[in-house]
Amino acid sequence: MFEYFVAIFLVIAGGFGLVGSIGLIKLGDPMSRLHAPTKATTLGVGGVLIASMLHALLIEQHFSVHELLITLFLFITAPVTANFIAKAHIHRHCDAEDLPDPSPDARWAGLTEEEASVDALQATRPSSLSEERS
Amino acid sequence: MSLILLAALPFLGAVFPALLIRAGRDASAGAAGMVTLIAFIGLMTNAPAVMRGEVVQAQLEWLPGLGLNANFFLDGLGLLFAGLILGIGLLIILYARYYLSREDPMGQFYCFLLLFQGAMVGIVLSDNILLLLVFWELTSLSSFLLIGYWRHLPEGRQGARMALTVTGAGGLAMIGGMLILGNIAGSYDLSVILTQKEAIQASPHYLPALVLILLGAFTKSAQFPFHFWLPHAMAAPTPVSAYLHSATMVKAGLFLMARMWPVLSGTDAWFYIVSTVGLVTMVVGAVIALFKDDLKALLAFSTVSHLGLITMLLGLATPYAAVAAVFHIINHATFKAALFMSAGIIDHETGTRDIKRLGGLRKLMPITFVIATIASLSMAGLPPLNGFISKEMMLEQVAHTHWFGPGWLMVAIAVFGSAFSAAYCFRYIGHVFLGPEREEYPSHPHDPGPGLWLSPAFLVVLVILIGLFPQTLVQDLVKVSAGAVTNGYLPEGLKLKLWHGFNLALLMSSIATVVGLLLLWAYNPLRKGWDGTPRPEAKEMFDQVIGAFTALANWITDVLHNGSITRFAAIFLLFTLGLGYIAYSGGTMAAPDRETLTASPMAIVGWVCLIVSTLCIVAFHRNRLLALVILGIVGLMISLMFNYLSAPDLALTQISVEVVTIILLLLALNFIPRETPVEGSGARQTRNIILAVGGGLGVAGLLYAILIRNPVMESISAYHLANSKTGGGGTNVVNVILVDFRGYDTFGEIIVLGIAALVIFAITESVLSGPVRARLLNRKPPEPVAGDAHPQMMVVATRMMMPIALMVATYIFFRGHNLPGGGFIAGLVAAIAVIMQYMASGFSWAAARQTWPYHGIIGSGVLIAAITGLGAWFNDMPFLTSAYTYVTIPPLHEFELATAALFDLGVFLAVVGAVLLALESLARYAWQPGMEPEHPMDINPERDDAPEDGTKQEAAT
Amino acid sequence: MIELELLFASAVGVLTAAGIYLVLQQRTFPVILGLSFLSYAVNVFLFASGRLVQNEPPILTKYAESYTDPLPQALVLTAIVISFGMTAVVVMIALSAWLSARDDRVDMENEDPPAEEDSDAEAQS
Amino acid sequence: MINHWIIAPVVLPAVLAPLIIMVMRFHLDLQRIFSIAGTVALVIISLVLMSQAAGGTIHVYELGDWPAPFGIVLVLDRLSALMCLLTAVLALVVLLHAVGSGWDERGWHFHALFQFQLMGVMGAFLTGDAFNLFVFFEVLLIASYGLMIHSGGPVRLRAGLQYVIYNLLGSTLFLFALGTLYAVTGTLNMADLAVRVAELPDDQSALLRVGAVLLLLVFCVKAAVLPLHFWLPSAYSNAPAPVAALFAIMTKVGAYSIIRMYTLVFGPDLAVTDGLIGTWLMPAAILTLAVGCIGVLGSRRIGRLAAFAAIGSMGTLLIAISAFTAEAMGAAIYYMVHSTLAAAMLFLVADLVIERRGNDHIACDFRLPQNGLIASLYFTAAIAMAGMPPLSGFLGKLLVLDATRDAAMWVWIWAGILIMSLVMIVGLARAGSTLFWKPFDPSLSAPQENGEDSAAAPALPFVATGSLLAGLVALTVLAGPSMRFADATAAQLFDPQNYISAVLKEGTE
Amino acid sequence: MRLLARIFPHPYLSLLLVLTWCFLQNSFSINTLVMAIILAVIIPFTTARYWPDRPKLKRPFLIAEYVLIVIWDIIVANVVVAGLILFRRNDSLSPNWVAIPLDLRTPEAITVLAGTITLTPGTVSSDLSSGGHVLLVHCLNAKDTSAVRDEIKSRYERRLKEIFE
Amino acid sequence: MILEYAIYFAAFCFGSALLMCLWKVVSAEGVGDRVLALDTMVINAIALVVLFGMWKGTEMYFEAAMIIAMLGFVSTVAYARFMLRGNIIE
Ligand code: NA
Ligand code: NA
Repeated sequence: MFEYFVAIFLVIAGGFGLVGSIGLIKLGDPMSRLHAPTKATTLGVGGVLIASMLHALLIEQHFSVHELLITLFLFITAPVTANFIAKAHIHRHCDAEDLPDPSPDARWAGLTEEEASVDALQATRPSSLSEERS
Repeated sequence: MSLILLAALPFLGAVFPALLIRAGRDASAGAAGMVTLIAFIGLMTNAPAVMRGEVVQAQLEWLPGLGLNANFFLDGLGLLFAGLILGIGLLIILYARYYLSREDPMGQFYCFLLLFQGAMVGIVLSDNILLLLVFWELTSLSSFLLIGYWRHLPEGRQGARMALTVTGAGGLAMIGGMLILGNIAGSYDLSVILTQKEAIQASPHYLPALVLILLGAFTKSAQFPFHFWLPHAMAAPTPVSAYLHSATMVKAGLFLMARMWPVLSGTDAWFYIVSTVGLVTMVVGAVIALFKDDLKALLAFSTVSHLGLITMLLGLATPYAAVAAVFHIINHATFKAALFMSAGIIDHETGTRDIKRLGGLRKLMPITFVIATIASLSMAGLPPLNGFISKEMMLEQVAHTHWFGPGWLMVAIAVFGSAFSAAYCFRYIGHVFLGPEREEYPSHPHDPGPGLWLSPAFLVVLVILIGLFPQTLVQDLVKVSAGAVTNGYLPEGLKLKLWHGFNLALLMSSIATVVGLLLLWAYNPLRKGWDGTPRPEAKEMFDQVIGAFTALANWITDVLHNGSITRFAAIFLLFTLGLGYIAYSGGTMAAPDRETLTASPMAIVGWVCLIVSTLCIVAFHRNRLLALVILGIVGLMISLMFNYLSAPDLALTQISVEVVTIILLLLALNFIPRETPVEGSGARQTRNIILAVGGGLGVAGLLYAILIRNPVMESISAYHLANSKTGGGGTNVVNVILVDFRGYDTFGEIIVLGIAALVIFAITESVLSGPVRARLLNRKPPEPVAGDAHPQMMVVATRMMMPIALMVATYIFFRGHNLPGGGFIAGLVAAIAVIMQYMASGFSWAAARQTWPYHGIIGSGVLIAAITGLGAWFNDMPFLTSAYTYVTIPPLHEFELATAALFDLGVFLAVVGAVLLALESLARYAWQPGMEPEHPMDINPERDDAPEDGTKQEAAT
Repeated sequence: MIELELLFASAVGVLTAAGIYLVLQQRTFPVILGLSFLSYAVNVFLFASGRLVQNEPPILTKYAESYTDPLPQALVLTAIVISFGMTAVVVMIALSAWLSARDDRVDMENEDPPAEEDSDAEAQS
Repeated sequence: MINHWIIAPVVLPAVLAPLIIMVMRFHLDLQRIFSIAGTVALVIISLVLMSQAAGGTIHVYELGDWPAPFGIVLVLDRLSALMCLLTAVLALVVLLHAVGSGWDERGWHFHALFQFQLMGVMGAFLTGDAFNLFVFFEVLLIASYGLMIHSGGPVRLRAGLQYVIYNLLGSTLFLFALGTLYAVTGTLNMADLAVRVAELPDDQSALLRVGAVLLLLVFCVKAAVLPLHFWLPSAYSNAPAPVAALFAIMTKVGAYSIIRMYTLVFGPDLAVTDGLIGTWLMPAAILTLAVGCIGVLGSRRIGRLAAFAAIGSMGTLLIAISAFTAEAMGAAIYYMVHSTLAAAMLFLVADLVIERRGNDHIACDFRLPQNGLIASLYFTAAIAMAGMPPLSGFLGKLLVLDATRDAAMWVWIWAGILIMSLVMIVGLARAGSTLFWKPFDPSLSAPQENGEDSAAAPALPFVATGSLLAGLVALTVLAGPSMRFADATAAQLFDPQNYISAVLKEGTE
Repeated sequence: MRLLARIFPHPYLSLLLVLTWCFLQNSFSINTLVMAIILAVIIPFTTARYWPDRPKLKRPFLIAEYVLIVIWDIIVANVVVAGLILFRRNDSLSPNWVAIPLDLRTPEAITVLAGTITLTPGTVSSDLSSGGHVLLVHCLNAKDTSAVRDEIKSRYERRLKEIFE
Repeated sequence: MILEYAIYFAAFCFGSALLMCLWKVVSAEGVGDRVLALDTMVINAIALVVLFGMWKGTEMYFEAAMIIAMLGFVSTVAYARFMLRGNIIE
């Protein structure tokens, strides 16, 4: 009985993991592909970890919580990773024109001066940015 | 005086002239003279015994294992030569004092001269052929220094090198010969070898030994075709020429032949080789000498000729010839040294040695004229001078010798040579002293002071006296020396005498003299013919040969060591593969006996990932960033593989190391080109692929062969498994091996890490203290740089992740002894936690908040490990002996305390320090002005917006 | 069914081959990649000298009947650490050489160039 | 009471170096004092070890109190004691030169790296464990990387990179070899390896043979045996001179390892590896000699000349080793000591020349200050290196020739040694006469050769070179006793049972 | 109080670390707790310099509600996005950028918002404007960008604003 | 029994996912996509390690999954930072 319970989680997890990677292959543009791994991260691995905890608790009869740590790590780090990859994509492939208007601010932070200069000529730059340009 | 002291005296004495030169030239020369005189007297104290036919001996153990001992003996031959060396040496020292100029470093000269003298004395006194070889080579070396004494003369440098090359080569050949001889005889002691004639001559190695030894003798004694070095050695100061190239060194070859005569002579090989070489040398030397305009060159070739004569006599191998040879050695030494000295006087006083610019000196330099004339006439073989007697004996012997071809052939050649010999002697007198006085000489010729002429005059007196009273003066000496050569066999009723009656020899001698006069009479036409005849110029040939060899050596060296490390590596690989294959194919293997595992689909997926990503890197490696990205996959797969195959510790280590390595590589990639250019020929590519495939197959094959067989013997690790818990106090056997069973390896390993960090730091300092610094400061990024250096999300995430990561590192550290983990992995995780902070807020910002110096962290890590290890000494246990105990402090449960944990702490610190120091170095390369952000993140609306109230101030750093 | 041993050995072979191929390239970067591959290969090789064993990690427990050979694992750990240190050093030397010499080829031109004048030629003049 | 002296040569520098890093890294004078003091202590320790080993007893130190073959042991026998002493003495001399010439202040961490280098070398000589030998090889190598590129510069860095790359390949091969040997025998302890190798069934020799050969190749890289010597000329000639002089011992580490492993474990009588080792090592050694000597003749730079001379001397040494007889091994040990001192001396003299001329081209047109003194030192070093009398090189060469008279290839050996001696003599004489025999030119040289400027120049480098010369003279004069020790050492090596019993405590059970 | 602030520069972090240690040990004992507390003091103390400002949680208890909402949204979004990936042609998707003007000012709060957006499939926080007042979000399939913006602002930002500011 | 099949199924899914990511690594255009693929591979690998532990009924391999989760993040950030800024720890 408990086995079924665990198995369900495993099947769901496997499914979402697989879908994530299918998305990686199938989706057409790089920014869209970036959405795919989030599934593997959240429900995919999350499902496996829950299954593992339940497996320990229900079948091996001992309390196991350290799986939560992996979830914690992934939940903290995955958005950062995605953010960086997105920034890299913007840096390599996008100009200010491709992106929505960042007003009230002058530009999107990740753009280089040249990329941003299209619509930010008159805008004053925040002081914190002036240093790293030198 | 003991022979050992006698042999050592010149060497010990060589120090004095060099030291005393500050006290003046006289003191220096005096010291050299005193040393020589003492040695001479010491020699003479042994003379009576030798003249009685005894052999004086002295032994000193040196290298008995080899059979090389400082054994000396003095017999007649040794006495004769040692007397010549020391006696003439004394005269030369006197002569040189007045010959050398004020600019010449005289202390050095006498020092070298005494070294040479010692070497020569050593040769003639040695009772051990290895010892003889030592002295033999020493004469080559010291003569190298003496010939090159006038360093400003390129001729001197070249002559010295040529002499060293030729005699050195001969000497090395002789080493071979002597070793063979010693091995045949079973001893390197001459006194033993000299009794082994039959054994030696019966040995199949006799001929090679003979040839090699003769090579040594011939080169030293300037025998054809090795004669060419001697004239070039004349670049030396005249005292050197007089000493080395008339009286002593060139006689060393003769001495050696005489010394080995009892065992080596008596065979056809000896006869034909030695006598032929001697005869040819005699003739060739005489002919060339006639046409030389340089006085010293003339004398040099005359020396060659006379050495040939003596060699020929030794080659004839009869007792009578031996006597003639010994006698001529004495005579040649007297007249030739006198002639060299007189040539030196002429050079010294007239400023030239060129015969063409001389002539008519008879009246200007009467003393010199007398000396030179008497010596020349003796050399020409005219009575009543000593040269006449020995030359008669030579001709007498030749007349009774059957050589190649018709019986008269040798006689004819000998007469031919003697005629030329007479001719150049007459030319020396005629063209230098006789004839009309010249209007101008390079300087004003006059007789020198007695300091210069006393020595040759003394020799000339000897020339006359020996000629007149040979029996009284030298007969005993000649007998005892010749007896030593022939092992006691002397011609019956031997008497040295001036007048032999009218015989064939006298006739030949007369013919030679007359022809000699005729040759001089017809000198000008002859000279024209000679100058018109093309001849091989030995010096040029030698230069060409040496030049060719040097060029060849250059070429070989350059071609082999062309600086191409890729080629060196390819050779390394090829050689390894080849030898590995040879080793493998020469052995046998049992049938596979291990039950193999089945690869699960999971393993196959891993395998595919590993192989594909590896191949991708090979294919895409020119895009360097891409290669690094894919390298991450390889590392990940290997880590998974370790996990899959029961090695959790390795999995953890692999993944941590992988991350740090990639970070290092990325940091470095920032400075170098992002692409690898396409270059290299197709052949090169093919070579690389072949080697790669070969290496891959080799390793795969070897590993597969291992994996499908069980170990032949039980591994020592059974002990580790059994004792890990009880002896080491831990259940993670890998960790217990690392910190306990093989803690010493780990100790070395953390030191490697520490050194790596030090090296990285030191090299960074070196580079930054050079011109590179300015370039780095003005460096422009190769690609456009995105904004937002320190993104907010990353900074905030790190604020959580870094403490957690340090927590995890602590956890990994403490569990290591019992479960997968340990100091190394913990160190890496901790370092990565700090790297996370660097990546978030930048190195400068983060490092400004870092208080512990990395050097100190590394140092303390190593020290903690070392001190933990040393702690065992206080228990009287060996280094790194561990201890552990279980402690209970209420209300806590029992926990373990182990020195292994302390050791692991050292590992931890060393790892953290090393990684961070390396990163710091890279960060210093990247540092540019203005790269010190004030804030941890670039964008922070809370900070930058106008504050709504005063509380939201960022805490000061 | 495929033998795990065969898979394993072939993977090590491929790692070695890739390492050799890259080491023989002419720029420092691929050479360093190649050295990394060689150290992967040799570490895995050394690890396998204790033979392949599944799910018997050398952690002593009450339940396990047998363990894999722990010694090669310890050796590999040492080797990994050492090769990490070596990699760090070689990277820094390569980088410093590039910064100093502006040349990232591993091959050097002949360091011993022919002299203009030979000593003997000089002597003859 | 445990004999802790054996671990002292490793622990002393291992503690001193971190102290230098932590406490003295900004105080060069302190570093110098402690580094020299530490090295003097190392000499003393080595002398103690020598006295302990001289009697023929083999001392074993069980690290961590674990019995062999399960833990790591250090083993002190005559050979290891001798090598330690040689290292310590050489190190002291080199250190004096480095301090006197100011090389140590031209970059960071010279003294710390130097001490670590010593630790690595000493550890390699003392260990009785094959894998630990690898670890200490790495210690000494990584320290040598740092020393080699000490003070930087484009050419030196690139040469250093080559040196590192080549040696990393060597280290990789070392692990392959150890993996193979462990896979077959299941042990790492050298004595235990010897026992197990001897017991190995004949029909399972292939893998062991591969392991044995791979291991030999590793040592051949270190010992600069042709064709694995290519790393050496560039590395040695571009290293700072004191470092190059210290590296004279590094090639000997390779030679030592060959001697150790291939007398103890894969001895000449072992059936499994029969015909595998000496058969190709001997011709390779002869070729090494040839390439070294030809390189001396073919070099246009002093540094390279010295490097090739070092290769040549390794050739001679390896000829003696490859004969694998006790007699030849005695000669090899004597020659090894000689060639270490001689090669170091040549490098130090080369440094004296380069320091005064600013470049290392042999053909150069002006006189050096202190020409006479340096010239004498050069010619002395050359005599030693070329194996001319009266110095120990000649004796060593005679010993090698004499000991190889029964070898199968004796004609080749003798011809090689003798002919190549000539080539080296010509090369060294040529270089020396070109370097030092210059026209008198008052503007470029002081009239008194050894006059004022010798007092002004730092004396320590001359002391260093002079000490090496003194060592060579001592080795010559005391050839008899030295050779008795060398023969005793060789005898000990060719009777490995004592070693095995001592390590595995067979006698006590 | 100041002393307490120095010992616990980030009390919530310390709490998190205690939990982390207990999770890591995967078992509970008095030893674990003691060790956890020791480390939870030491580690934040040594790393405090890297987290100079100290955000205050105004209403920490609201975190629970927020977490539950997010988890629910993640599950729903996962299903939705899985549908998009599996059953929709690429060209029928309308990926779009959305600029979300922020009311939040605390970096920690903005980061949590951005993280939430990324964790719920279908949206990825991609960049911040140069002054930190606008968040750039990429949507996998958003015909109506303003709807997305409004939902994010109302569903997540409002709650975070309550928690943090 | 059912549990084992579930594990197999999940492993199959994540294994296939791994291979798909690998395919992306081989075939992608630029570096960015490949970094994404690598990051996804790391996630899948974590799941596989946990599944492996469940399959073998041991917690011995758990830390590997945890460390991979923690460190995979660092390397992905490093790659991305390199693409953005060149210098990853400026
Ligand atoms: Na212990
Ligand atoms: Na050497």
